[in-house]
Formats: sequence, C-alpha cells, structure tokens
Amino acid sequence: MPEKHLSEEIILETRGLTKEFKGFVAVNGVDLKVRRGDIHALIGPNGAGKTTFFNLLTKFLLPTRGTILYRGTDITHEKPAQTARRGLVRSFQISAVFPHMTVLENVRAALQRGLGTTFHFWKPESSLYGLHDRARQLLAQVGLQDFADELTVNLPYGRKRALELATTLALEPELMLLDEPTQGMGHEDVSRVTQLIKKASEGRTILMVEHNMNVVSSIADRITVLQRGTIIADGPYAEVSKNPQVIEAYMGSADTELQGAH
Amino acid sequence: MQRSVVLLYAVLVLAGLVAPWLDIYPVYLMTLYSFAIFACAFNLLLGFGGMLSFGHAAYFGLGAYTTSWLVTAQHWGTLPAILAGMAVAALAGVVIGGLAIRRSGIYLTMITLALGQLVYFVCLQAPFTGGENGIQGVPRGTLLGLLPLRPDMTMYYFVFALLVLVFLGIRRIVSSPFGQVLKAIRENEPRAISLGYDVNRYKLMVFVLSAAIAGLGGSLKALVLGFATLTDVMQGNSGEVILMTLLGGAGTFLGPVVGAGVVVTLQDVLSDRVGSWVTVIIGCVFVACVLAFRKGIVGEFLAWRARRSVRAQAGGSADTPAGEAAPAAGEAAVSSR
Amino acid sequence: MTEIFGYPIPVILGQLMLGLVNGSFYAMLSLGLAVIFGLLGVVNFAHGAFYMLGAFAAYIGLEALGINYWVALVLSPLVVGGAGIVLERLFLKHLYKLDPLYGLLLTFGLALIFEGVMRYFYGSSGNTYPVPDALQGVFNLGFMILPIYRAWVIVASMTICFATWFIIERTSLGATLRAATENPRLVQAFGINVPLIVMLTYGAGVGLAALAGVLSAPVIQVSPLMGSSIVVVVFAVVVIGGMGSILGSIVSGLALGMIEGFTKVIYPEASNVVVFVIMAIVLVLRPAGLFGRE
Amino acid sequence: APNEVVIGDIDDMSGVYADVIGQGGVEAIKMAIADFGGSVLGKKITILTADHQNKPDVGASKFREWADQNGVNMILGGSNTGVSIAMSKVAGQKKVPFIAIGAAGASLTNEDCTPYSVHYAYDTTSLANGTASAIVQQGGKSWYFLTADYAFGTQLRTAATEVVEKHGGKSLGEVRVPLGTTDFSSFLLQAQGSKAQVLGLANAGADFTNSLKAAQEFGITKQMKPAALLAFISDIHSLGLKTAQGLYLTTGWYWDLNDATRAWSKRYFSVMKKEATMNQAAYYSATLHYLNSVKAAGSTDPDKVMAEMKKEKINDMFVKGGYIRADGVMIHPMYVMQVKTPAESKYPWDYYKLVKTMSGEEAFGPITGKCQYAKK
Amino acid sequence: MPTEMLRIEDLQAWYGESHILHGVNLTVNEGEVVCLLGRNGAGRTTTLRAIVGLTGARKGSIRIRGEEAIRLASHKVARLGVGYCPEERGIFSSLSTQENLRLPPVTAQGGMSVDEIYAMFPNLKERAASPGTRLSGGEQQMLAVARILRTGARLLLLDEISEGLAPVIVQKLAETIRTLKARGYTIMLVEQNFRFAAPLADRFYVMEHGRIVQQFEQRELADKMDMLHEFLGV
Ligand SMILES: Nc1ncnc2c1ncn2[C@@H]1O[C@H](COP(=O)(O)OP(=O)(O)OP(=O)(O)O)[C@@H](O)[C@H]1O
Ligand SMILES: Nc1ncnc2c1ncn2[C@@H]1O[C@H](COP(=O)(O)OP(=O)(O)OP(=O)(O)O)[C@@H](O)[C@H]1O
Ligand SMILES: [Mg+2]
Ligand SMILES: [Mg+2]
Repeated sequence: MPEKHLSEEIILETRGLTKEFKGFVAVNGVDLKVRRGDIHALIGPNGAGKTTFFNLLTKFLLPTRGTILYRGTDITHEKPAQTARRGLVRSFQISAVFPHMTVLENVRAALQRGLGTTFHFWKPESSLYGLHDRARQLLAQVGLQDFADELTVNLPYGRKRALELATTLALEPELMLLDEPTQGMGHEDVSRVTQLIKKASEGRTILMVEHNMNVVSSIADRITVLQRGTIIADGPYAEVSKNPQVIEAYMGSADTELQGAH
Repeated sequence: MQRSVVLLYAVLVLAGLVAPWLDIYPVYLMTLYSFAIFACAFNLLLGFGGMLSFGHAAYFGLGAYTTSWLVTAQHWGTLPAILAGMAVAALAGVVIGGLAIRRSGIYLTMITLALGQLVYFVCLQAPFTGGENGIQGVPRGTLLGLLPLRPDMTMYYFVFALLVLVFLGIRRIVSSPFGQVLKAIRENEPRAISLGYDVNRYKLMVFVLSAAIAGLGGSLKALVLGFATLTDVMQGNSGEVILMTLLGGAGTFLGPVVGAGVVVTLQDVLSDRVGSWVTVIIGCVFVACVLAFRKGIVGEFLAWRARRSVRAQAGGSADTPAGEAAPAAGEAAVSSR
Repeated sequence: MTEIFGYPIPVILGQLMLGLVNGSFYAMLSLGLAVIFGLLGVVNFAHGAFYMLGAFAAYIGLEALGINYWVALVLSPLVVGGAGIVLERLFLKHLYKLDPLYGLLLTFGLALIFEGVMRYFYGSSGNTYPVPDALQGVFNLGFMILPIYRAWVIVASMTICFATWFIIERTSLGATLRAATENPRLVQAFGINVPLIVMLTYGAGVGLAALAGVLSAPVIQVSPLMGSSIVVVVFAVVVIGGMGSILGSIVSGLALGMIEGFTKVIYPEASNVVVFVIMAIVLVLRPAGLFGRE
Repeated sequence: APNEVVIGDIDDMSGVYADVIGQGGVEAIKMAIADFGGSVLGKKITILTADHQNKPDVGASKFREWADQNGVNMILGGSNTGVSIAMSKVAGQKKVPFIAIGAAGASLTNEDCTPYSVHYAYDTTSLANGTASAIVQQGGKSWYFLTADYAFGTQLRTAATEVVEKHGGKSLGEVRVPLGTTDFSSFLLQAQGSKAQVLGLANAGADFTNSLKAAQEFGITKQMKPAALLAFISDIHSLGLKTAQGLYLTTGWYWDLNDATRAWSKRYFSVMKKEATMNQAAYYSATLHYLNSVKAAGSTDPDKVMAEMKKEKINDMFVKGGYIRADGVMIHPMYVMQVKTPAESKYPWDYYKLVKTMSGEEAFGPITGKCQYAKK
Repeated sequence: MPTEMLRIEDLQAWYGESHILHGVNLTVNEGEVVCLLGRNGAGRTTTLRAIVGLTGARKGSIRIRGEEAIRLASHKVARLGVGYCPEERGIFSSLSTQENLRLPPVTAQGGMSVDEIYAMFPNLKERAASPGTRLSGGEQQMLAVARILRTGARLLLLDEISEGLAPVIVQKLAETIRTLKARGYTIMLVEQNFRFAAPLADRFYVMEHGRIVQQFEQRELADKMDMLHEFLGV
C-alpha cells in the first residue's frame, strides 16, 4: 500500500498509548490501527483495560503517555466534545439515554447540534420540529418507530440500547465506539442488535468491546486482544482465535476454541 | 401549552392587575414580585440546569448595588441602570459560574457559597457600596424620561410587567433549543458530552442567564424600597431564595412565584409578631420541605393531578409496596449528576 | 533585621501565631465535616451551629450549673454529640438514599433553627466565658505576649486532629469506616451494623465541632452567630483540602489560618477574603482540592 | 389610626446594642406616656416596637411600612448610625418626626439631616470633645484608633482625631474592625505595633467591652492607655470596676447626678433591675418633649409639632434648659467622667466620678451649616 | 432428612419501581452446593442480594436455619451465618489487602484463620500490604471469596466468582469449592460459566424472568442438556 494513502486507510491510530492510575498501569503502550470501514472488536479478560482504552479515545480520561491520531490528526489533547464533533462517537457500557425525555427527543438532542442553534435560548421549541422527520427515520432503522412519543424510562432494557444506537447514528459518526453493546441483553435482543450493528457499519467504521464471542465471530472483521493493558494479538478472527496466547489469556483451557462465557 | 394552563395564567395576570386596587400594600406586592423574579432566576439554574447555587444573593445584591449606585451617585436613568445591574450580575455569573462548574453536585454548591461570601466581603469593603450603611434613598426615577415611577401605582405596574416578562422568558428559555440541550445535560451528562456538546459552555450559559435575571430582581428591589444593603448579598438571602424555590416546587414554572409569595408573606406577617422566631420558623419550613415535601407546593399539586389521571386510566393497580414510590420530578430536577 | 518586606517581624510572627489559633479551629471543624461527609455523604451545614452549641453548652453549664471548664470540655461534646445523634435518627437517616443536596438543605434548616432559638434566649451579642484558672496568664514570647490559653488551644486541637487521623487511617475501626465510606450496603451485608456506625460517626463529628466550640469559648464571645460566620470559611477550607480527605482538612485548616494571619499584616482589607481567593485559585489549578482524589 | 397617637420605636432589640437601649428604651417610653397621662388631645397614646437587627434595610422598611400602613406619628430609635441614617431618609420622605437616640453619627444633623429629624443624647462631636480633649490635656498625645467599620465608628474617629490634633496631639493611624467581630486580638496586635500612647476605642457596646478585655489579655493596656470614646454604664457594669477603673468617658446623663435623676432611676430600676443608660433616660425625655409639643401645637401635624419642639425649652430629669437647635441637635450639657476604683465605689452602681461638666454649646459646638435646612 | 439451611418462599423483590423477582421458591440443604442458572437479567444476582437485604423492597419469606430473615437488616442476616460474595467483588480501594480480608467481623466459630487462608491463596499473603484494588482481577476475586471464609459463615452465596478469570484460577476456585464442601459448608452458586458450575453442584435451579422455572439434580444433568440449551444457549 502506498504510503500517502495510509491516513485514508487507517482512520484511527494510537501510538504507545498508556494510562497509569497512581502507579498501576491500566493501558500499557498500546499501538492500535483501525482500518476505515472495518468492524473492529476489542476483547480481553476483565480488567484488561478495554474500557480505559475507550475512555482515552473519547477523552474521558487523559493518557499518561502516547498519542491518538484520528484521520492523521493528533487529537490527543482535544476536549471530549471536540472529538465527538469530529465524528468519533461512543456508546456506553451502561445504558446511556436521557430517561425523562421522549424517545423522539432523545434522537433530536443528537440531531439538534447540526442546526447550530444550540445556544439560542430565545427561539421556540417549534424551531426544532423540522428535525422530526429525520428522527423518525432513524428510529425506524432500529425498530423504535412506534415508541417515538414514549418516555424513555419506560422502555425495556433492550429497546434502550436500540435507542442509544439510533441516537449515536444521528450524529453521522464516521467512527463509532461501542462498549459491550449486547451486554445485559436476552438472546433475541443480542441477535437483533448484532444485525443492527452490521447494518450501521455500512459507510462507517466501528470499534467495539464485546465479551460475547458469537457476536464477535459473526460480524467482526478484525480482532485485537488486550491483556493487562497490552495487545497480545491482533488480526482476523480466524487467525486470532487460534493464537495460543489468546487461548491461554482469554479462554483458558486449550481444549475449547475462542468462545465467550455465553 | 394546555388550555387549563393558559386559563390559569390569564386569571393570575388579571389578579395581578387588580391587586393594588384591593387595599393590599403595594410596596409589599412589589417586594414580593422582585423576590419572585429572583426565585424564577434561581429556579432556572436549579430546576432546569440541575445546579444548586448557594451564593445567588451575590447576583441579586450586585444588581441592587449597581443600579442604586448608578441612579444615586451617577444620576443614570432608571432603565439603563437596571440593564447595567443585570450586566454586572451576569458578569459575576461568568466568573463565579466559570469557577463553580469545574465541579458538580455539592462541590458546586459549596463553591458558590464560598464565592458568594467573597462577594459579600467585597461589597462590605468596596468604597461605593456604603459598607454597613448600604446605599440609601435610591430614587426610582422615571421610565424613559416620561413616566415618573415615584408613585407606588406606576412602579407597581412596571414591576409586575417585568415579572410577567421574566416568567414567560424563562418558559421560552426552557423550551428553546438551548433548553433542550440543557435538559439533556441534566439527564445524563456523559451522554451529552458524547453527543458532542461542550457541556460546560451550556452550564455556564444558564448560570449567566440566571445571574442576570437575579440581578434584575435585585435592581427592582432596590428601586422599590429605595436602598441596597448588605442584606441583599448575605448568605441568608441565598438561603431564602432556595427555600422559595424548594417550597414552591423546583423545576416547575409557577413554583418559585408561589414560593416567593409564601416566604415573603410569612416574613411580613411574622416578623412583627414573633421577632427572632422568624428564623426558627424558616428553618422548620426548610426541614419540613426536605423531609416531607420535596416536590414543593406546585410540584405536589402536579404530581397529585398526574396520579389522579393515571388512576383514572389504569383503574388503580399499583403493585409496588409503599415507601418505594416513583422518584419525583422535583427530585430528578435537583439531582444533578 | 527586624523587618520583612517592610513589616516588623514581631508583628508578622504575632499574627501568624494568632492565625495558628484560628487555624486550629478551622482544622477541627473541617475535620469533623470531612468525617461526616465521608461516611454519610452529607455536607453538614449545621456544623457551625453545633460548634456554637458546644460553646453555649459550656457557657450555660458554667452560668446555670457551675460546671467548670474541664468538665465542660468532656461533657459538652457528649451532650451536643448526643443531640446530633438524635437528629440523625430523626431526620438525616431518611435522606441517605437521596441526592446529597438534600442533606445540605436539611442541615441548613437545622442551623437556622438552632441559631434562631439561641438568639431568642441569648440575644445576638456575645457572652463572655472566662479563661479557666489553670490556664490564666501569659507567655512572653519576646515578639508578643501569648496568653497561655491560646497556646493550650493550639496544643489541644493538634492532639485531637492527630488522634482522629490515627483512628481513621491506622486502626481496624478506621478500616471499617473507610470501607463503609466506599460501599456502606456491602459492609453491612458483611455483618457490620453500619447504621449504628453512621449514627455514631455523626455524633462524633458533631462532638468534635462542639469540642472546638468549648475550646473557643474563652477566646471569642459565645454568640449565636459564631457558627454561621465560621462555617462558610470552613467549607472553603474543605474545598481547598479536598472533600473527604482527613489529612487535607487538618493541613489546610492550619495553613489557611496562618495565611489569614499573614494577610492581616500585609493587606488587612483582604484578610476576610483571602481564603476564598485561595479557593478559587486551587479550583483552577486542582479542581479536586490539594489532597483530594478525583 | 384616627383616635390614637402612635409612637414607634425601632431599635436594636437583640444585638450588640440591645443592652444600651433595647427593652429599657421601651420601658422609658412607657414611663413617659404614663407620666403624661396616657393620652394627648383626647387620643390614646400607643407604642409600636420593632427590632432593626442593625440592618439599615430592616429599619427603613419598617419605618416606611408604619408610615404607610399604621399612621405612626413619631418614631424613636437608632442605636446604630447606619440604620438611623436610613430611617431619617424615610422620615424626610414620609414627613414623620424621627428622634434619633443612641446613634452617635453627627451626620444625622449635617449631611443627612431632614426637617423631621432630631438628634438626642449625644453625637460624635460631643463625645470627642469630652473624652479626647480630657486625655490629650493629660499628656496622651499620640493616638491609634480601633474603629468600628461603619458610619458611627468612622465619624467618631474623625471627630476624635480633629479634637486630638486641635489640642496638639496626633493620630498614628487606625485599624478598622468589622461589626460583629468576636476576637479582637489580631486587630489589637496591629494597634500595639503602632507604639502610640493612647488606644482610642471608636466603638461601642459589646465591641467596646470585648476590645478592652482583649487589650488587657494581651498586655496591651500596659503599654497603651485605653480611651473609651463611647461607653455606657451597662458596659462598665459588665466589665466590672476591676477592669474598667480609671477609664475616662463622656456621658450626657448619669443616674446619680442629682435628686431628680435618682428619683427617676429608682422607678426605672424597680422594673428593669438595672440602672438606665443615658440613652434610655433620653428616650423618656424625648417622648415627653414630643407629647408636650403635640399638646402645645394642638395637633399631630408633623410640621406644626416640629416647630413646637424646636421652640420650647426642655426641662425634665434629663436636662434643665435643653433645646433643639435648627439642625436638629438637642443641646444639653455633657459630663466627662472617670470610672471609680473598686475601693472608691461605695454602693451598687456607684461607678463614676465627675471630672468636668461641659456646657451644651461647648460640647456640641457651633452649627456647621452642612445641614441644608439649617444654614449658619 | 437433611436439615434445611435456606428456604425461600414466594420471594418478591424490587429495585426502586422495577419489580424484579416475582415469587422465587427454593431450598438449600446443609452441606449442599446448589447452582442457580439463568439468562442475563433473569434475576439470579437479585435473588442473592435479596437474601442479604441489598435490594429495595422485599416480600415473601426467607428462612435461614428456620429463622425468618425477610424483615432483618442486612447485618443481622450476616450474623445468622451468611457470607455473601458479590458479583462486582466489592474490594475496597482505601483498604489494604489485609484490611480487606479482616473487614468482615467473625460472626460464628469455625471460620478459617488468616494463616489458613494465606495457605490457600498464597498470592494474598504476598500482597497483603498493597491497596485492595491494585490486585489483579483474579487476586481480587480470591480476596472476595477468602474474605468471607474467615467469618465462620456456613452459608456462602457466591455470585459469578469465575467471571473473567484465567483458567488456572478458575480451576483453583473449583478446588476451593470442593474443599469447602468437604468441610461441610453450604454453598449457593450463581454462574454464567456452566462448564465451571456443572461438575460442582449437587442441584440446579433455573431462573427466568424472576421465577424458578426448573429444578434438577446432578445426575439428571445429561438429560436436561436440551432444555438448558433452549433456556441458556449453552
Ligand atoms: N480510575 C481508576 N483508578 C484506578 N484504577 C483504575 C481506574 N479505572 C480502571 N482502573 C483499573 O484499570 C484496569 C482496567 O480497567 P478497565 O475498566 O479498562 O477494564 P476492562 O478491560 O474494560 O474490563 P471489563 O471487561 O470488566 O469491562 C482495572 O484493573 C481497573 O481496576
Ligand atoms: N440496581 C438496579 N436497579 C434497577 N434494576 C436493576 C438493578 N440491578 C439489576 N437490575 C435489573 O434486574 C434484572 C435482574 O438482574 P440480575 O442482576 O439479578 O440478573 P442476573 O440474573 O444476575 O443476570 P446477569 O448477572 O447475568 O446480568 C435485570 O433486568 C437488571 O436490569
Ligand atoms: Mg469494561
Ligand atoms: Mg448477575
């Protein structure tokens, strides 16, 4: 691959990314490259530093060392919101919705930013009604069209996750970071969300943390395995799942192949 | 807005228009309205911004001092002096808010408290505030050089009009695009950040708006009563505005107005009869509010109405045991993280 | 050399000494505040009021019952701490599940009540509490005359602060307290009576405030307003030290008292606000406070 | 209230000055009304009282409310100069006679005067003329002031400085103490640093007693001679003679001056269980003088009553031949006293020995012309 | 007739407004190892938390050695001899490893001594002085289990103790459980990791939507695999 296309090809790159908590190294010199258009999964045992790594990417934590390059630009020291506006958007391990707003308003809150009127405290709410069509479209994508006017607290867990995804999609992210998108879901929900992610990945890149290997194996193009803050394997599923070090660190007993606890 | 709400507002405005003809002491009503504006401003921050400030007297007091000083010592017109009062209060909001929003929750509260005290000491020592004496004999002046405000009646309608304006203004702010973002931040701050909102700027903005409106309340109070003193900037005043808002119902529109009405009336009626027990009674109301009455008068009323309509719909099947009732809207409004 | 920056050294030293006395009170009060906040998650606005009540308990004890200073030093914290326990049972315990702001507001209300009641009975002017006989007299430090009583205040409060720090950081009771701070319900599920500990901790924190009140009684006027004027400063001290940090409370309490004293020499007008200004600076540089954990 | 003559009393009922007037003032008004017969012009005389808590806004609002709502005819009050100035502003607006007592600030009859305000008992000018001149004449040439940080303290300090300088002394500076300070030690340490001979205490009430006590605790009274610019008998009582002995002070009245004062004080003491301060005695005198003037004017019309009050001489147990000058100052003799030693004191409340009597004119000085209603 | 250690009848539990358990019935006999299976969110953790009083409101009956515990405050439940090891481990960061270990008070005789525990988990001895949360995930898990062994509690409620642990450690934990069983402890296991739990448990309960839907014994395990597959996807 010619050098000049590298930044086109690699949407996100970290170099020597490190996070220490008072002497404890949670993320240790991680060099990760995420290719544009991939669904890239990050796996590893509990406490490996996955969430910490995500927090570094989205600026919820400041790295101790190392750099983060997004489309070739150094974004290491940007503020969280700035990063989000660049198109790098995350979802949360625990469900992240605005509970006392309607489902529609949740999505609208994300769309609203595009209007550039978010500081206009003198404009009426009706100035936002123009966003409703797009919001309903997004809700339809995740199967929530019938719940638009429902108060979000009242949604069941799985639907909240779906809503969260719709909200994230509203930002037209180029790179989506999903932290355990299927956690806490029943089996039907898991497969639905898996399909959703697959669908959402069209035209964008996804980096996700996921413990459920069924999900990972079915949709991930590439897998990085983290252990004690360092990368121990990186590559396509088929390759990584046979890596003995991964089997030892993540799965344990060598008689099984890479498989989640589920 | 619902029909019933519009109707209620119409009735209230009508009542406000005829009130001075009903042998109610207009100075009392004007004081009440000034504090109602103050409480509305405070509620904007607490009820809709999710931030509890314990130093709001600073903005109220700065508004009062600025306006008083400008009309008394600099002979400014009434309206420019009021606007300047709001501007100074807003500026203080920028500084104090800018520091306070570096933390959240009770930390924010303690910081505003301490910085409010700082403003108090500055007002105590600054040359133009008159120290312990305050600024006395502040003239009301004329409105735009036309309408003299000296008579209580004209002043009354001026203050009343401003109260209505502030009230509608806050309704508008809350439902505006800005208000929507604010709500999202209050509901789930990390999520709002991840949607690309620089939440501190919105928090600061609402802080400043609240400070400016509180400053308006202070300016009007100074003009109505003719003085600005340290009482305006004192911690006790910050406590009172909290009480007004909490008692009326934080996060409701009418709550602060009702709360201001109750507290000002209480003080007016009680101070002659019970002397220093006023503080005790205010303290008891505080305790009662926190323990048993967290939604406030208006909030409890709304909740009662909501319960009634739910029961009407569902035929009354509640299988949660007592004591685990739904979190109140008011509580949700107060909790900020 | 007898001057620093044009200020006579004896004056500076004298003010620092007095600042240290004030700092002792700040340290004791913010310590109690930090302990209570740590375990109950309540910002005890009534802390100043308990300090005031402690002083009044000693004063009333002496005036009405002839109880001497040394007895009051033990009895007053017990009585006021006991009252604190009653209040915790009656009111505060209903608030633990709610936003901490409610605890702040409730204790603010309580502070108003105490202050109002004491104002009704004792007026708002101060009452004098005599220096105990054993501590009469002065040390001539050369640069200033230091009344023995003030020296005693410094020694006593430092001892108490150290003892509190030791109990919390170095004993198994302290370990239980720290654990309960992190996750009270789990600690209770291990078989520890956390509600009891919480109650006693509140009592102890309040007692500490009362003790500071007794210590301060012969130094300042015993007045209903003495608490509300100090509590805001103590809040600022806590913000500076880092909320919930025991060591932070002690160190910043003492340090700020001395900084205040120093300010009185070089720029007296600013002595009331210097603590708040420092707080603002700390917030900009280290939002979590000097000793705080984010 | 058409069938009543309403006298209001707005005062510090619970704060640092409560002992100086407070309930004792109310009692004195009641005594005056009783002595007057309970009614005037066929109308019953009633009293309203309020606590201004030393807050100008509270005092002014109460004044305004009573004027607007309760038809108050005359208001007594003060104790606190700041509050009194605020109230006199309202008095001018609402045309209600206001007799300021206990507020020392001379500005009440100068820059801040109104046609309806009267200043009774003493002011900063007369206090400074008493104590300061007496001490400078005895050799206390260099002064350092501990000033209560509001209008009263500032005016008292200014007046005292003028007197000190007029008599050949000098002021080395001052430290301003916020109202309600409870620990004076650090301020005193500053005063000590000045190396002045005299520590001028430009404060009053509890502030005065506390600062004097702290000065003793820190051994400052050994180096500097304290001068009370305003002290009341209640202060001396609470300090005790052991602490207060030798102190010079200036007063407008003393219970043990003559038979008339002793007779009145006996009645007062039987109710209040303590001797009256000059303020409380002045309350009695002022109330009586107002009622006499109403009777003489045959009306409660403020302008007529004010004219009458300024016309008639005042003769009662407080003063013989006192009068209210055009600018509102009540001119009467002032007494420089020295506090007795415990050995000199023969009976309860036997606290003062008279050093010097100043005539009213000497004490209060000539009219300044700063009052716009009373040009020179 | 084996003695009943724990009997739960019609247990209902709430978190705030949400009704999670809708009438759970189960019993555990003394000396038994019982495993609670179920999908994510079925309510297994909630069942354990309800026993020790960590949920919101509760209804129904929980008998521990015949004594009704539903109204007891959670510290009193612990004193009936219940040791709870939470899903999230609950190691205290401001306490050292040793302080963490010594935190739960001894409530009955017969608990292990600290030396015995250190012999069982040598890692903990090695790291006794370091702050609890500095331990590796596996060590934290060991600490969480070890902590309740000291107290003398005879009924252990263990929630997902194998989660996220390296297989070596999982094997070790399995051994530990066997040892404990041999010593007569009663254990209630909540496990996602069926492979870990299957060989250990005497009996199994399957939960679904806050209710027990199945119950079977170790020897029936093979016959039930199809059903488990359907319910749990194992
Ligand atoms: N704020 C913090 N302070 C100290 N240590 C921390 C902090 N946050 C995380 N850690 C530690 O860093 C390590 C990595 O944690 P992280 O949450 O990134 O793990 P993870 O890989 O996401 O695990 P899981 O699969 O359980 O979500 C853990 O050992 C954790 O204890
Ligand atoms: N603190 C809480 N507040 C509200 N709901 C909760 C809380 N904890 C758990 N729940 C809900 O209770 C239900 C049962 O949760 P529980 O933790 O008991 O499940 P589980 O069977 O242990 O599953 P797993 O541990 O695999 O997620 C879930 O729907 C969960 O979302
Ligand atoms: Mg994680
Ligand atoms: Mg679970």
